[in-house]
Amino acid sequence: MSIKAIQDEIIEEFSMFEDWLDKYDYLIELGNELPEIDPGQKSDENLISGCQSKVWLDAEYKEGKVWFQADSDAIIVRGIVALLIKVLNGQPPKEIIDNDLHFIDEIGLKQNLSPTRSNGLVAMVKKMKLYAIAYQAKEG
Amino acid sequence: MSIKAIQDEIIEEFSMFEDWLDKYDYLIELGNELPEIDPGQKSDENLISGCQSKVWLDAEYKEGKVWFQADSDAIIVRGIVALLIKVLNGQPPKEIIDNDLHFIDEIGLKQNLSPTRSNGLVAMVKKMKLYAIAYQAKEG
Amino acid sequence: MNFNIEKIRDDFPILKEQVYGKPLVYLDNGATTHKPQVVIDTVKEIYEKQNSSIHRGIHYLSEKMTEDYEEARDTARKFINALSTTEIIFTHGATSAINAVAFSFGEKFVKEGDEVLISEMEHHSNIVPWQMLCERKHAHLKVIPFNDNGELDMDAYKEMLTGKTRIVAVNHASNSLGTVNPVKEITRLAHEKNIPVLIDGAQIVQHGEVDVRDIDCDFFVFSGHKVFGPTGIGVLYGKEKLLEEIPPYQGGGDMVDCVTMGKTTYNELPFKFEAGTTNYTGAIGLAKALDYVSGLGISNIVAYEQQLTEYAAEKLAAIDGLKIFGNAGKRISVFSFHLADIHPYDAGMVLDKMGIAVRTGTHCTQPVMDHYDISGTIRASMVLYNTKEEIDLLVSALERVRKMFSK
Amino acid sequence: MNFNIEKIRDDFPILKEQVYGKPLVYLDNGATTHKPQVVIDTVKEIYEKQNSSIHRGIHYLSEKMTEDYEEARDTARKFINALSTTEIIFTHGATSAINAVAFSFGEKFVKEGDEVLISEMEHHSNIVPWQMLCERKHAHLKVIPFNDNGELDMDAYKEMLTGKTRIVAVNHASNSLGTVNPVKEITRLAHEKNIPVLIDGAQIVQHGEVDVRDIDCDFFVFSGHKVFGPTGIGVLYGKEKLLEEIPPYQGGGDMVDCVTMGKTTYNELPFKFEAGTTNYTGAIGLAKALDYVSGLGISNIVAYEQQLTEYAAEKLAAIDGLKIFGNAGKRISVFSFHLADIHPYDAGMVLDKMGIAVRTGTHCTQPVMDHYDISGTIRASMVLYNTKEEIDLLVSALERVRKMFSK
Ligand SMILES: Cc1ncc(COP(=O)(O)O)c(C=O)c1O
Ligand SMILES: Cc1ncc(COP(=O)(O)O)c(C=O)c1O
Repeated sequence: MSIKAIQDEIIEEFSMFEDWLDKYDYLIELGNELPEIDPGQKSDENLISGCQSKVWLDAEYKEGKVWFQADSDAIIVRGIVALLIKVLNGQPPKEIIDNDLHFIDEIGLKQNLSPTRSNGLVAMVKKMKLYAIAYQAKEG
Repeated sequence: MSIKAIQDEIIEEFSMFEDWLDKYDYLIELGNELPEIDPGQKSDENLISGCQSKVWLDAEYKEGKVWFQADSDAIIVRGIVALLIKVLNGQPPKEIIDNDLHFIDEIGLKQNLSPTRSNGLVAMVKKMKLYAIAYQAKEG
Repeated sequence: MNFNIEKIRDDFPILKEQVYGKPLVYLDNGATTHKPQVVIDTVKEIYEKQNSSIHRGIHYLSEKMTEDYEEARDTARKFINALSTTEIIFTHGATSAINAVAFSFGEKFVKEGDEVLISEMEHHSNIVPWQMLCERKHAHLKVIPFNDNGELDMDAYKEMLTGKTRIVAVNHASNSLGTVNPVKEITRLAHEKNIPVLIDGAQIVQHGEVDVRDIDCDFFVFSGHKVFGPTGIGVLYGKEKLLEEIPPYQGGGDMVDCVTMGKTTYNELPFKFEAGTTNYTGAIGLAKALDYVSGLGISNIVAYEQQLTEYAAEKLAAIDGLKIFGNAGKRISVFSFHLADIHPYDAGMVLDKMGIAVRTGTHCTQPVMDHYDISGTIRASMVLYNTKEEIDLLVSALERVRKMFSK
Repeated sequence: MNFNIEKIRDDFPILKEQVYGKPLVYLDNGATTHKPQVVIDTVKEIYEKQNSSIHRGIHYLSEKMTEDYEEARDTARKFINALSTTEIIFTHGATSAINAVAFSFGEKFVKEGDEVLISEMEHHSNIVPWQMLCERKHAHLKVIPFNDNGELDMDAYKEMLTGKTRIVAVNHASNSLGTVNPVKEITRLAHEKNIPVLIDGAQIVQHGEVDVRDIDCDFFVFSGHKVFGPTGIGVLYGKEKLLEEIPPYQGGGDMVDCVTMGKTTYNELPFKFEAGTTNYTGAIGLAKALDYVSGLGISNIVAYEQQLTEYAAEKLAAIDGLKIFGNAGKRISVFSFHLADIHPYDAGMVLDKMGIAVRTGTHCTQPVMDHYDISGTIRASMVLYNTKEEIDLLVSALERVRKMFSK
């Protein structure tokens, strides 16, 4: 599925929630379901430190596609991380670079990705794009 | 005449002015009439420097009474200086120390004696009192 | 007790706001407090009717503004019971006041090898300026520890006061632990060794009586916005003798008496420390806020808040899995806690959607977090306009949060 | 020209005030400007509806305030055409911005024997911070002279740029002479020798277009209250590379990333330079003021003020015995003058009682007074809401003053 199609799916999913707490219930569920990453991957190198919460991000490049693994110490952040991975995983670098992640705005999570929130998410999205740029450069 | 009586006289005089400009006309007149002090008395020692205007003050103690001589580079300030001298000149130190100069307030010149005006007048009044205190101390 | 809470809440327009369609329950007063209508109207009226640059102006508006500004200084003086208005300097907040002292006092009195003494429970604003000073002067920063209840270790303190200590800087009340420190005793002990003391009063002025002459501290700072005043204004109190001795902090208009390219002489106190056009609107607004507080009666406020604090302590402690950090004998109405093993950020985000405004994170007191080896807390902080009902709302919201995350 | 002056005056409530029963003629805009209703209402609304401490807050009000604050930063960026919001630091005014640069740049780049270059027509706020720096670092302050018209001596300037010069700091427009300096050329010449340049824009932003990228200056500062904004707020622009290189100025909350007692790491730009709770109300009010100015159209303002300036210059010059100090080819609407041999303070006091607000004295530019060997001037300073009628009122009042003192 294209990045756009996955985003549309998520937006549709979220449109069903009647209230904020239902959304958060769902994000908590997603957060709980997200597989924990290897303790070894929770390295300083992979750490994106925010004042409010921590995020770890690792990436792999296989057969022209990027695969992310990520984690956070806060469940709701994990839930958002899960969504980001769902949208970007298994996509070619070019797609990751070119698409903007409008779903974040549309499902009402924009605040969580504001640069002043300091929860690690903005930096994580930036780093995801950087990985894609690096992999694309490798291809030449 | 007592300090109080002279002040009352000045207050009465000023109550006749219908408007501010008349008051200033009168102050200018007083300023022009005030005898200039000796160039020699315009010493650094006698200088009370304000940012807006300069004031010079000298004092003498004769037969139990204090005599002031003062000057300023601004005419209206000179006018006010003339009033202050009129009130305090030839008075015994104790009188100068004990009386407050309520006439300033009542004739509407309070602003001119605000510490932030920086025209030298507040410092001059303070110095006049200090002279009185010093002379009184000398008497024992 | 003479404390009409309904009427008081009416004085603060923002308390009627809703967030996400729910009534606002504002428990983030440790960060900033709201403004009574009288403060808001004062600021508005200044801009509409008399705005003008103060000092040295000779025209009507400038006179009037200057008078009001200097009167505001006197109001601040009275509020903390300083001796003279020459000891009251308007700054931009507690942070800029502490920076001013760290620089000016440091320039004059701190040399290589000297020591500056702060505590483990300071706000970053009372840590970093001293770190910067110590780095510049090759001096050492020493830290008074606190015990797990959040109380300063006074024995350790006594031992840390040495011949090398140049200044002691501690808060009156901690913004993350709620502890009220024995500032009078702290000052007395330092003075025995002729060491001056700065008290960071950012978290005390909104809660109770402050008497700088009783404390006998050498410097005292607070922020206007935390005591129901406007933003961008604060107060630095300093004993006249010390303020005379130390050099000015910033250079600019109004703080100089006479400037030539060769030599500049500084204006007298307090102007020497007020460089540039000051925030006169802020100062006058702050004075209105202080008048408002005095008008309610400090003892009434203290009594009311004590009830509130006790109620909150009891109710919070009763929540299953809730752990409070900071249980000092004397405290303000500020509570830092964990709820089971829920990440504070998670809890805070959900509370927000329920209309409850708390703060999460380190509260600019990282060393406090390090003490307990935690990354942050949830913090609820109350002032005179908060109610028991709001605490009940917080408690039931926390119960709900706990359930959401235990699934 | 599309400039409805009546409508504009209507936007500024204070202009309807009377003093001593006479309509206010406010010609002290060089000291501070008045605020349009939209700015006043913005400040009021923030306090009534959304006040909350910014950054790191997770609740609704804090989010909203943070967003508005960061948007205000972007408005300021656009107003001076900076590249990025990381280059826009909110300060408390021009003075605090200059002090920040003098300290932080000075700590990093100024050593014993180095030179700092300012001009003879600087405001005390752009003199004293550099004097303090030079004293601390044992560096030398060098001064670019101006000629009797009030124009900088560019030949002297070129010669004063030496291998020892570390920074050049000059104003864009002089607050006492009205001169508009060739800042682009000044910057170009300094850059030829790799010397950074600070431009004090306190007297330019309210009068016309500012483009920091066109000037190519390294630092640019201005005060909010002089450009129709609230008190207690200002802007420091700095090129990102330089801001990254120099240490922070003040320590405190928000400007740090991580604090331990041993080592503190600083937050990224622009937060590194914004210690403590910022004046967010001021910043957002300032953004409204900048929007207001942009809305009128900079070119409209420039055209209108040019007419006003020419009119004032002509009318003032026609007064018997009036001498203007500062007759530069390029000028703003600021006039310093003497009337016969009347002491400026005398004249100012009488003008005040006629309802005319001017400033008298040195205008915080003592070296300018020393240049002409005078102790002060009368200064009338106009902005976009002043009118030819007001200039006529000033002129006839001056005629009257002359008569009063010639008796
Ligand atoms: C104890 C303490 N000190 C200092 C400060 C700094 O105050 P401001 O940010 O208003 O300068 C705060 C505010 O958070 C505080 O709580
Ligand atoms: C040229 C110039 N620079 C700096 C300043 C200082 O501005 P502020 O007092 O707002 O900090 C002024 C204000 O008078 C000025 O005119």
